[in-house]
Amino acid sequence: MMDKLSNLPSAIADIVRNEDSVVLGACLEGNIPFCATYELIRQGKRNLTMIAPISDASTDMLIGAGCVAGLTGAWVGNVSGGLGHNYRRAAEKSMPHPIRIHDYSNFTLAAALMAGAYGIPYMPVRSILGSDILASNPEFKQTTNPFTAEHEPVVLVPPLKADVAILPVQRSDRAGNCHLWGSSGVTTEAAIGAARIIVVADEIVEAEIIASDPSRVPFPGWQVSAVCQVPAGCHPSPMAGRWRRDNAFLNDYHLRSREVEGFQAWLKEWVFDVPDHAAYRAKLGERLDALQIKGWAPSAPVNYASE
Amino acid sequence: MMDKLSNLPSAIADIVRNEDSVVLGACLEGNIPFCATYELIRQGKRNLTMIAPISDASTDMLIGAGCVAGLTGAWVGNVSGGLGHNYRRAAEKSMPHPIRIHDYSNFTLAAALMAGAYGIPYMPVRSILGSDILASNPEFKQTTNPFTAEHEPVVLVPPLKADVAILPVQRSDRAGNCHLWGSSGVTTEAAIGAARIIVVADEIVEAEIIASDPSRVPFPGWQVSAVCQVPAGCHPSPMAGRWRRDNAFLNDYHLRSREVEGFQAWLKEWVFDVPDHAAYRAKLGERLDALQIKGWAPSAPVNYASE
Amino acid sequence: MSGEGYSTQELMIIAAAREIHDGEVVFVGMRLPIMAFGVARLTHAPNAVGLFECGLARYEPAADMLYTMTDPPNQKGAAWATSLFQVMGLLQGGHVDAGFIGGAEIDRFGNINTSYIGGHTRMKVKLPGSGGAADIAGMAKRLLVIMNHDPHRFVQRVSYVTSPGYLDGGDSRHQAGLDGGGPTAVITDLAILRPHGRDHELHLASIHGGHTVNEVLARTGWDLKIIPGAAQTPLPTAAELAALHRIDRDGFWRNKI
Amino acid sequence: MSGEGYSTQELMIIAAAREIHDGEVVFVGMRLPIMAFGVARLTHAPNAVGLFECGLARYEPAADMLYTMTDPPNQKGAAWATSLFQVMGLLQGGHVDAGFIGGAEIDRFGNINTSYIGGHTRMKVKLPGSGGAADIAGMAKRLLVIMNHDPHRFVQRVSYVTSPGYLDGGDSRHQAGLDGGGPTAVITDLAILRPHGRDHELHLASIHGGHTVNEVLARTGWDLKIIPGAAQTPLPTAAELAALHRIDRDGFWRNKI
Repeated sequence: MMDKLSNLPSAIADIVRNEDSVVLGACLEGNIPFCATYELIRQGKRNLTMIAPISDASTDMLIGAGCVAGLTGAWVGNVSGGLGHNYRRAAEKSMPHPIRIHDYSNFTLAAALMAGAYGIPYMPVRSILGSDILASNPEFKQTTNPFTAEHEPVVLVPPLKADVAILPVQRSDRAGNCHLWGSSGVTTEAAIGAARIIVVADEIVEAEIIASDPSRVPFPGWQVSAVCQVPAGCHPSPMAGRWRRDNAFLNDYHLRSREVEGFQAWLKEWVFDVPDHAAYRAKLGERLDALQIKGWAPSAPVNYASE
Repeated sequence: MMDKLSNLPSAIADIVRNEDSVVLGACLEGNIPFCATYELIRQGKRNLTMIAPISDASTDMLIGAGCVAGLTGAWVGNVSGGLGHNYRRAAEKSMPHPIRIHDYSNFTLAAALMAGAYGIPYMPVRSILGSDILASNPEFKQTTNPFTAEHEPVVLVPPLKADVAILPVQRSDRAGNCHLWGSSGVTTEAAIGAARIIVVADEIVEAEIIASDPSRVPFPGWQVSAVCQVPAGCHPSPMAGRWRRDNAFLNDYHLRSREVEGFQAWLKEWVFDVPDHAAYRAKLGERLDALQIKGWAPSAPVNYASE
Repeated sequence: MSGEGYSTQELMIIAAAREIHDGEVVFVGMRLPIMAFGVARLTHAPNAVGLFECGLARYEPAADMLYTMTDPPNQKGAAWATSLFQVMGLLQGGHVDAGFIGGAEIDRFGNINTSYIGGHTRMKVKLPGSGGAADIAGMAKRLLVIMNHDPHRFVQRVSYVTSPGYLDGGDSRHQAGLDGGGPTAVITDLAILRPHGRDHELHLASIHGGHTVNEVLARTGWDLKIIPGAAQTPLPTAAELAALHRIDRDGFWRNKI
Repeated sequence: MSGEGYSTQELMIIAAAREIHDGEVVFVGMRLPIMAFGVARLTHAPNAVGLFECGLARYEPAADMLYTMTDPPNQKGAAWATSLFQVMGLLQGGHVDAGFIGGAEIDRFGNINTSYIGGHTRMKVKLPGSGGAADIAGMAKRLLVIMNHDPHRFVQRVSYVTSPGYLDGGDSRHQAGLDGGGPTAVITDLAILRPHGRDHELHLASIHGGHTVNEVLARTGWDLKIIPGAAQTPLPTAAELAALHRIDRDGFWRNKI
């Protein structure tokens, strides 16, 4: 199998282009590759469209840093603090520049990604009937169910495919075959529909480990473009069995990003003055160590023997 | 949690009613609960509609035994032998009585079950465009994609929900929380959409075993009606990590079911003269022992610790 | 503190817990509802199931404090860890009895805005958006709302309907294609409101101890009517308080909304 | 045996293997195609991926003999074990390069019947049905067909199109909404047929050693035309035969179709 191991700066440089649509984290509040958020900012990527149901403060950071032209999502803010200050400034005052907002709910975004992944021409749903999401996002169409005699409104969700999906997993082999456990959000749909996938692995393991449990694989490894090993690449978001959430870090970001100046100072301290993720981890120091899960609560094994 | 442990004859008697639509096995050629096939025949269930993409000779047996009035599926035959003789007799000569055939392809059946499970009003697909399945099954509707300027035909698949899904798994707790590994076919969609679920577990385990790995759970345990422990309940079909396929058994069935008399003799030998599955296993004897997987190829463990 | 041995937050959580019936499947989300789920499980609803839109279902509440639904203690020992589509699909499939949401603005028909103050064409404040709230409001068989009773939040008509309540009242929710559902309780720091009458307008159903009808009316932005027989919200029982203290040992969630 | 050190079955498997290009994602199904996939992986296509509609993907072919795609050796060491919807969804999503199917009847435009001999309104024989064949024929970028060359199976027009080929020829497949795809090779025990010209009618492309054009024409139910330059099907190489013998040690699949 192809060796796709890369380092994160190279993978971001080679695989993410200005104007791309990018899924950066697909598990809602957890498994968000903040390491890639920081690297996109460092490399000065521009005019990205961020796709995510919820990616906590990551999206707010990218907006404030001027990387984002469009938002396709259900929620942008700071899960610890509530509102996203950079999101507000961009939406309300076009600071640092205007952004196009494509409103979705969580379920309709998942449905759109599913349609994109599996070539479904569009996905009929009912869950946002009556919502003004239908007014603010004209990409949805409303129709009636042709299978029912009674008038039954239906919303049609068009397919959505990202140019790049950057997806954290607990472990991957060098070819992009990986294991993800715990809740997976929209990971599978986002990956399969994406033109290019960057796997951000907390750990690189031998191919035999992944092959020992094919039911744990979240998406086809052969579709992966690059694999980057970044321990704690999700910090400050949590990862099942690996890292707890750094709530204080996100609260601090929330407070400091309230004003542009504070956000810029935060950005300098945690992104621009930190050359790479190893330096970021070193800067976190004992704080990161305290977030690392040291316990061991193993899954009961299953047998794949064939004779 | 509720204790739902039952024995198979009671569960079939209480939960499956004449006229019901039944998913009996959802993993195609594997994990088919033949133990339930035999029990449905013994109990003389009538006018069932069988739903399955492919359930190997199980469906053919039920048709020959006179249990089936309708077929909603993609393939009925004998995977080892090819044609299903009872299916042919029923379709071609209304023997033992006529059956209604609702033609699907594998993907459209999965799409229909997915729509049924998740309240999707209908599922647009493209995969059977041009096929006469659209002619022989008028339940599909053809339309055009309202999102494309060009004329783009789309097939709309209506939702499908079973009255009962009988689903084998490798292990379950007494409340219906279970683990399934290997390919899962349409198990999840069939289960979630079904009004009642019977889990046929190769092994009953402590709740802690299942809870140790929630990512291995194929469908919500709280939706399960009954759990039956039936070791080798899938015989002669295979089950990952547990049982190999008894190809000779299915070949023998194929040869003997060629004529009605031969089928009746087969049915007497393997169903009516065998009071229950324990007796069936005893009758198989060493043959079953030879099919049991004795090797151990464990999945690499994963960690769910939270601190 | 209300001076009665429990805080307002605690009363709200316990009132929310009482809205969960035994054996029900409930979208609990984060903050107060997850506490309410825990109290319900430990008291009158031992067979309730909690759902989380990230792709989790739980029988037992998580053993440790959660900041978010994806936190490791919520993953450990879950009843089901799967995708967002499957868990929210249960909702659209009619398998979910109730769901909790909060909001920045609510109106007399229980419509909720968490997207745009001022509406999307004349936005004054950009709020985070729906998340799963629109889906939960549309598809749960009952919607339970928890909000602080600020006058500028309880308005005649929300400027943007993120999460539909009864829309324009009457059968307008049904007309929009939403069969059933809609808010059945709005639990605030002052009172509980419930829809009443054919119009489904939110009425005052009970007042928490220490507050008055006039106070509630003054802090509601529409002409709030009172359900006949409205009384005081029943006090938390010792068992309910004990359950709550067992779940939120450090008081983290009881002290914020 | 053809008398050349290889059997007809072996030649068919090897000819099928040559239709798989390196790095491709291929629906291989059972019987001969799974052998072909194994030969391709071991010879010219080490990065091909095999898909199975039960919900499996594999890099390496299974280590032991398979009767069905769900057999334990196919599960062990798979690249992905998932649901039918996800694997067949890859197909509809445009992620699958080629797919193999067989059939009971095929016509000059490569349409295949595995459902009703005589058509569904005047059924003579009920065949098992589509399985995943209709989906594969509709959605794979290339369709590869393996069938025995019986005259009553190679017909002018199938009585029921389970799996669409080029339908009525010309642009009728495109008109039906199928962009691209369609059969590119029909591998029989006598020859290989391929579509040729704007009509996409199946033509004779190569003949297996030991057989004649007249024999092929006699066993084809339509007026089979010959592609200019049609020659003998290249003989299996020693490497191809060695790969095949490594995969099908017992000759189980080589001895049946």
